[in-house]
Amino acid sequence: MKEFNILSDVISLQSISAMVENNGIGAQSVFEGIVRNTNDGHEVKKLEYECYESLAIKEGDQILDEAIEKFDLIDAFCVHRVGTLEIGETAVIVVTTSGHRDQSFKGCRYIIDEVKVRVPIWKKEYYADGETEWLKGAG
Amino acid sequence: MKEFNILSDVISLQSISAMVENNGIGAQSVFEGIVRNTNDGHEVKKLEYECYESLAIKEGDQILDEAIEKFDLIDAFCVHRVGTLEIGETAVIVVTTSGHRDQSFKGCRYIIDEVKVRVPIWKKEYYADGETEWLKGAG
Amino acid sequence: MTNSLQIQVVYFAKLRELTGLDQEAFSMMKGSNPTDVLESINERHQIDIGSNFKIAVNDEFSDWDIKLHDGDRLVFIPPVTGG
Amino acid sequence: MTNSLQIQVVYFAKLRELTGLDQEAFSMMKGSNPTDVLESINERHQIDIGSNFKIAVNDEFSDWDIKLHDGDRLVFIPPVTGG
Repeated sequence: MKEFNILSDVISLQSISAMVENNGIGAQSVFEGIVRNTNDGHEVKKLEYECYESLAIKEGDQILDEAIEKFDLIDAFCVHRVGTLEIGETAVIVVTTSGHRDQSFKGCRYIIDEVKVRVPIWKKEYYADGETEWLKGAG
Repeated sequence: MKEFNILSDVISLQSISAMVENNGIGAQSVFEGIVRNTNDGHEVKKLEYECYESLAIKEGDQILDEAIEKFDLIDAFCVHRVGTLEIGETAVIVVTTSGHRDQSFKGCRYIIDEVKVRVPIWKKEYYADGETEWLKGAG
Repeated sequence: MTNSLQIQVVYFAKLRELTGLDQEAFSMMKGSNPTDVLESINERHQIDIGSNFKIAVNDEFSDWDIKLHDGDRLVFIPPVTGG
Repeated sequence: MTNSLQIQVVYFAKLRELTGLDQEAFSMMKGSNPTDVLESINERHQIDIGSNFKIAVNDEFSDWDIKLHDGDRLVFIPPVTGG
């Protein structure tokens, strides 16, 4: 199964829907993106994530479908937090399961890479010097 | 920091030593190897892992050091379970943290790949038909 | 029969701050496409929305040259920076 | 002065089952190396330990042609299959 979710509360692995029990699972990969205290040489105080939710969920689910298909995954989940996040808090979690480790690793990497360039979520950084900036992204 | 451990009880992410708090962490990757119900076409009932512990811990710690050095990791942990494991139970967990995701992904993959060929741990499979077999490995 | 379309534009992130609005309505000529709406936004707010934006019409990614329909809801999507 | 070395060999996994022992002692000639011990094991137990094994001496990976010392503890390591 698969599910892409947007949450405004603190997220953790427990934010991921219960895995469907499947005795064929041999590998599980997890990725967490965490708010760090620097970006591009600036000291970051906190972050704000904003989301175009209806399209974000459609595009996120599409990415999970692609990953399941490409890498023969058993399950694929992603949850992204929005709102104000402090340093050390988790912004995004990806979980993939599969028969063998190569699939879960590649599927997990594919999902976070695609989410970061395709899902309409934007990050505003608040710097130590009081400045703020909406990041420009790769586009 | 780094730590490689061998445990004979059920393992979970809580088996990993508390992370050192570090505001530079932007990415965390986790891999879990899980006992699945088939291998190479045989229906597996359970597994038994045996370990040459003193050398396993030395070699495991060496692998963690290599991963930290190669991929500029902040933390790297690995715990491997030994004894009898049922289908669906976790045999090994790897956790890596880093500034950016490319490092944590590559470091996590490096550690599990190296552990599987270098750390003296052996797996005996118990099959549905009553047969048992020590797996041959890649060597 | 009217010759105009009522188009709703929703703003997010930097665009919301640049325009100072969550959303606003534009009255466009029949046959207008998202590129035409973009020009109207730039003109009304004296801004310059970059060419690297994507466009969504009624919550689906869309092309810049499709013909818009009355009541369509447009979102101009700045390069995303999630994760 | 004796001309022999007492070597302890510890068995794991398939080797433990093949020999039916957790460990055993071998008395070797001075100057013997791990390859010589391997031959003694094969002969005593009428088995054939594969050439793809690794060898540890006193809990360190070692070469097959080092000179052993009295009291050394050897482990013949079958290809590993953890994870």
